[in-house]
Amino acid sequence: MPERELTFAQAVREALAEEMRRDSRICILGEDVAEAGTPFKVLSGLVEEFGPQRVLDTPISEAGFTGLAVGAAMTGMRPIVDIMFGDFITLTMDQMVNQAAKVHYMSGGHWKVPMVMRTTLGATRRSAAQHSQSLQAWFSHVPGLKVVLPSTPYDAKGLLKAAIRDENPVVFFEDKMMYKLKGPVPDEDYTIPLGVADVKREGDDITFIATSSMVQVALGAASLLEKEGISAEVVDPRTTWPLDEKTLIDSAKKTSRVIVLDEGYGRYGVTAELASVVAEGAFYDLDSPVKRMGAMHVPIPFSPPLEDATVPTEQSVFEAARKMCK
Amino acid sequence: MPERELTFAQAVREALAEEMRRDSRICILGEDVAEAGTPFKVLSGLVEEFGPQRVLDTPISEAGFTGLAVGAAMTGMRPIVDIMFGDFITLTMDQMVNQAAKVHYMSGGHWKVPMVMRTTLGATRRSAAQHSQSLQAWFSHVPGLKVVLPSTPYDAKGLLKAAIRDENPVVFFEDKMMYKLKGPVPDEDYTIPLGVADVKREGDDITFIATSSMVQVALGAASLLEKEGISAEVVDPRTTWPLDEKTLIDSAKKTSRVIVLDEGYGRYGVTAELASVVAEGAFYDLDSPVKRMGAMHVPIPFSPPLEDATVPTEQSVFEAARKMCK
Amino acid sequence: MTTLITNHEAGRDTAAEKEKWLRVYRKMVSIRLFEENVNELYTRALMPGLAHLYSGEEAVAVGICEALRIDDYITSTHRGHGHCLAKGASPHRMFAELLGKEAGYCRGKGGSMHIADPATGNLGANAIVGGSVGIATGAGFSAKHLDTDRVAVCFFGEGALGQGSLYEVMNLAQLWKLPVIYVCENNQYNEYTHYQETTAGTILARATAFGIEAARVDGQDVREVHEVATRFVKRARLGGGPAFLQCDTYRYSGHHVGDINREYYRSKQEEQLWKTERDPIKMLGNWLIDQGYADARSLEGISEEVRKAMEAAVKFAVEAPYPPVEEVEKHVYA
Amino acid sequence: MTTLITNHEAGRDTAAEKEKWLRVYRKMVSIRLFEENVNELYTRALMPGLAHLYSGEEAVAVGICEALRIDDYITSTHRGHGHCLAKGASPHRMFAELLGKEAGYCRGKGGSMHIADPATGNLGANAIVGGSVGIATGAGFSAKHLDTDRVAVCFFGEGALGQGSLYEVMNLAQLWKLPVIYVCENNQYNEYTHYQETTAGTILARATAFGIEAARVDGQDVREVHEVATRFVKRARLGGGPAFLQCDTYRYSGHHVGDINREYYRSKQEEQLWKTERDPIKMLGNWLIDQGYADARSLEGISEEVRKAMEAAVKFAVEAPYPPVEEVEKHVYA
Ligand SMILES: Cc1ncc(C[n+]2csc(CCOP(=O)(O)OP(=O)(O)O)c2C)c(N)n1
Ligand SMILES: Cc1ncc(C[n+]2csc(CCOP(=O)(O)OP(=O)(O)O)c2C)c(N)n1
Ligand SMILES: [Mg+2]
Ligand SMILES: [Mg+2]
Repeated sequence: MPERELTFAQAVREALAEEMRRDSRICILGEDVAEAGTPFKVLSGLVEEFGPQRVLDTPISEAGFTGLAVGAAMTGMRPIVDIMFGDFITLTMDQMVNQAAKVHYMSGGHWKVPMVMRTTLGATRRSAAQHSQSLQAWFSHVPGLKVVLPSTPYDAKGLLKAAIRDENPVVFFEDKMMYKLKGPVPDEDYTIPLGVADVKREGDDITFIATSSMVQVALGAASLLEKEGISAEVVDPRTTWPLDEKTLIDSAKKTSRVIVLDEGYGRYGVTAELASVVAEGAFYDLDSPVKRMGAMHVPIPFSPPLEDATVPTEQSVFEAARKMCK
Repeated sequence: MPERELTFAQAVREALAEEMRRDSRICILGEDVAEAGTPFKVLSGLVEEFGPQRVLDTPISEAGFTGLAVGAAMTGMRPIVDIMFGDFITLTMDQMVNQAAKVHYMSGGHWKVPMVMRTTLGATRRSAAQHSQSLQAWFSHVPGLKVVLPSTPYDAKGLLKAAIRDENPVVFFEDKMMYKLKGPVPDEDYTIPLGVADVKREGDDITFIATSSMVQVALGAASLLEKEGISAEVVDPRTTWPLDEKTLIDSAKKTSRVIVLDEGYGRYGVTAELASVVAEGAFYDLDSPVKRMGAMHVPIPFSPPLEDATVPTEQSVFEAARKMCK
Repeated sequence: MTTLITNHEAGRDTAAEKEKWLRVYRKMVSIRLFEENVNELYTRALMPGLAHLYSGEEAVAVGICEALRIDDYITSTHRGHGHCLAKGASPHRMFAELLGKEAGYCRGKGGSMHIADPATGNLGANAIVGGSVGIATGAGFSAKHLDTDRVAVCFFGEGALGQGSLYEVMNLAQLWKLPVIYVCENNQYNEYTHYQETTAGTILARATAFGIEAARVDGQDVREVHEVATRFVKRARLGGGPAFLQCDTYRYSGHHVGDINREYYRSKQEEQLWKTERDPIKMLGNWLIDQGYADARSLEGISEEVRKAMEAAVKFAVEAPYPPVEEVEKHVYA
Repeated sequence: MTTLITNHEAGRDTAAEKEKWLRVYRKMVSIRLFEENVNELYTRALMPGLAHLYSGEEAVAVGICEALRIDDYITSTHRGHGHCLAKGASPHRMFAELLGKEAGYCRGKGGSMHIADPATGNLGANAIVGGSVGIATGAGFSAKHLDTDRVAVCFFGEGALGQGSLYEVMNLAQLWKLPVIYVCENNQYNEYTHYQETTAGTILARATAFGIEAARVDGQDVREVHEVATRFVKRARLGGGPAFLQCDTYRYSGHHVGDINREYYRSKQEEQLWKTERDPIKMLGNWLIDQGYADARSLEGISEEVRKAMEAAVKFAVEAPYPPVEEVEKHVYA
């Protein structure tokens, strides 16, 4: 039997549906999540199966319903909040960072906040500066939160299930451009533990450490490099926290050259952390400085030729890698 | 004549008063900024001089008055907002990041947002997890914002004046524990350009790159090292953005050993960026991996012995440096 | 003495009145035809991304902006074309912006959701729901502190009633008596959800709770919108403080140009009813004819002129060049 | 038929009534004396950091918590000792928390502003003004969805009216008919600023705007607070939805223990007036005496007992050990 393929969006939906069947305490809160199934149609069909008591359309109150979810999680529910665009997490920072992330610690371990925030990242949809950001670095900075960045349909399903079963607040970033990406996804129940990196492609000459959308870009660049006789390894941390430092460092030691890729801004961003971890951990094995690639340091512009210049592409990664391997 | 000394708080106040005398468009907005002069008394006397039309007590509406300041800045005022504790910037992220930081770019350069947000950072005041954070990494991550981290009364005055005169939104973080620190501050008008690091102490064996509160800690550690015959250089970037990469890298090349210090969390934080910049820029000159020191990755606990363990101290930095120089 | 108006004076008033409402009519038609062209550009795959059409809501933007001076401020929303045009923006530069061209209002960097224009006091459309309530309030703050007697109008959809910052700034505006008019365009839907599912209590009470003067008008009747707006603007200009205006209206199209199948959240009948019974352009047109200010032909003439102007504007925009790629790093900092 | 109460029944009611109000009295005294000890600990430099005293506001916490079951939820504020005690917390573990000791409610990790106690439904004090409005509303959400008939009470100062998230969650609570009681403790000041300088309109209208049932009571009169709270709690428990209760009250001390010189923001006379004329403990004491439920001596006896209990609790806390330093990395993740 050929492997079953699902899109990334379908994989997310299947994870949600399976978990909601398993555990009646799980509910979904967000704007237009019910009949509309979100603007990306990721949740289509869920309200029909689980009813409007478990898939709740909210007012446009990101702070309010995120805060509500924190309290609901503390008192026996397992809420999942849907923040339509990752750009809107700005409105939820207090509830996520000052409340959700700290409740367990501040209460001396007495209260827990088992909730998931699902949101999006990624540019090149011609959506301009307020609908194109990849702000995962902020949450990754905060003790008490876990941050997941799936890069394939398979990972999306397994990681989302793990996130839902986790006893902590977990933020799950989905790349909008990946929703239609297809890949094999087993029918059965499986989880992928948070904090375990995945080597998406083995190679010897250079390591790409890439997150989310950039994993596909790195894989594309690796194919281009192969034609030039350069063997690239692609490592996907899958979660920025907990971070599987060892797998990253081991790969760096093996290839001795590293490019770190994340679609967020590099400055004070995800690539800064990953590069630091590698530069420290593989210090004596690196042939050249770790290179960081991410969004250009500008608010994402609307104009297509400008926007396209802001994000690393297969071609630009390929060229950077080739130069490094010379 | 002996040099005049002011406390850090006095230096901030003097900068504000001088600028407000110079430019009537400057006003201060915040909670208890007028008669109370803030809980830290940093603004004492300003409402008496400039009146309640320019020093405005606000409701406890951080998002609201920050947003108001963005609009005021666009239309001819030069507002300064006071966010009492840096922990409360969570509430202002949308206005600062989706609005203030992007208005100039999104409007194709037509509108400007010349505003300053003054806020605080730092732990060890027994204020627990929601009043002790150092969240400068978040704003440093965002194109369109500038971020200032003064470490001495002298710098505080000169940098604050530069921030106020800047045409962009600038966030100015003041270490609460430093308000009473004294140092020489000239009577006259001077500014310190944003983006120029300062070598606070010269040395040959190791470089401390330290921000804000950690500059004083680094200087203390340097004194301890001196007694052991180790000569430490202390470099203060003064602004995390713009970042004076060259001065940092030059020092690293000179000493070949670097410890980066910032009171925020290291993970995906300021030290990650600074360490990456140095590891890349001084790659061929470093003797050992760049070491990062910052707040322990925990919500800041209340209990004194626990809280004291969360922040780098002169002693812990001294020991780390000594080990590195062996 | 009010009855002793000479014929001469009455004649002058009538002429001014006629001119004014014909101008208003033309503006509403401009918005409608602008939006038709936007949809066309989308359908022909000439426009990058999406856009949120204002068709059906024209009376709100025009009725209010007609009560403003050019140096008064507005802030707008993701559904902002109508506000921009009503405040005086040029369709040429707007279309250019929608296509990401250098000749656009934001040099192509903003797109449909971020059109801004200092020349007409337009502080910018905003893609964050409720994102500009602070900005508008700040513009009112400046007007008061710089003593310019300007007024700021904050347009937002009823969906923005869900954003807490609206209440924060209304409180500030009322405490400080800022010249800000909060205009709630209640087009019944937050995206794909009816506002009654998201809005407890009443809309007006959300403002009166802060002591803010508030009124509710038929947002399809431009003369009613304009009358109340004029009163509120005058009051604000004289230092009377903020006001809140609820305009009940309807968007004819989808939430955005790609929202084609809408029957799961609203019926075709409902849409049809608004279009046939409550169309703001038809309503004003009928009144103009009743008053003897126009006839069907002269109104058709206006539409024809506007249509041509829009075609020219579209042509300009389609042919205009993109900004050079180096532009991408410009304007991050001032 | 209401007049036909037998002596026996009346006697029983009276006994229960007497017991209840004496318990209430004791609780209020406990809070007062707890706070006196906190101030003492601060003055003697035994307490790390600061604390915000509740003295003067006792009738609010006690009047409301007396209307709750132990498994009902509360969320509290930076001025939270009164709420915790009223909900049933032990002074021993509270003092221990205030001193950062391992025996404290949060193992010393929370301190004064973060006391939380699952055993009494206390979801935690909160040092972010308005920070717990979402949490309380979420607890109401759980109660409804898990069908537990619990009620959640959200305590906050009138300063939290400045936080937009309050309006966001009140809207949610009303839309979804959640069993949440929003209790606004209007002690007149946001730190050092009188609330009238920060609060436009009226407080009650901020809730009624959302269709939420609201009432204003004398927050110094524990019986009045309790009566309305009982009604609201019962209604919420039966599915009637949220309610809002404004309690006018006063804090006797500074904003925090270090706020000694207060005359720049409020007069000594004002403070004195509240203390002599409107003290909630005196008011209830007088009523108890009037009813014949107590006399001056028996009330003094209660105070004496409480005083001793508090001394023992302080002693326990002072002698208790700090958590081991390894604790610092525990409980970041569950
Ligand atoms: C803070 C925020 N949340 C969600 C969105 C996504 N979104 C865009 S428009 C919209 C609905 C807005 O409804 P309304 O305010 O009534 O305006 P309308 O579209 O009806 O004109 C939503 C939810 C957003 N842009 N910003
Ligand atoms: C979001 C936020 N802003 C500011 C503060 C600082 N702060 C602590 S208490 C307080 C005043 C609170 O007043 P109120 O809500 O009336 O409570 P009260 O102290 O009077 O009990 C302020 C401004 C804070 N803790 N959180
Ligand atoms: Mg709407
Ligand atoms: Mg108060």
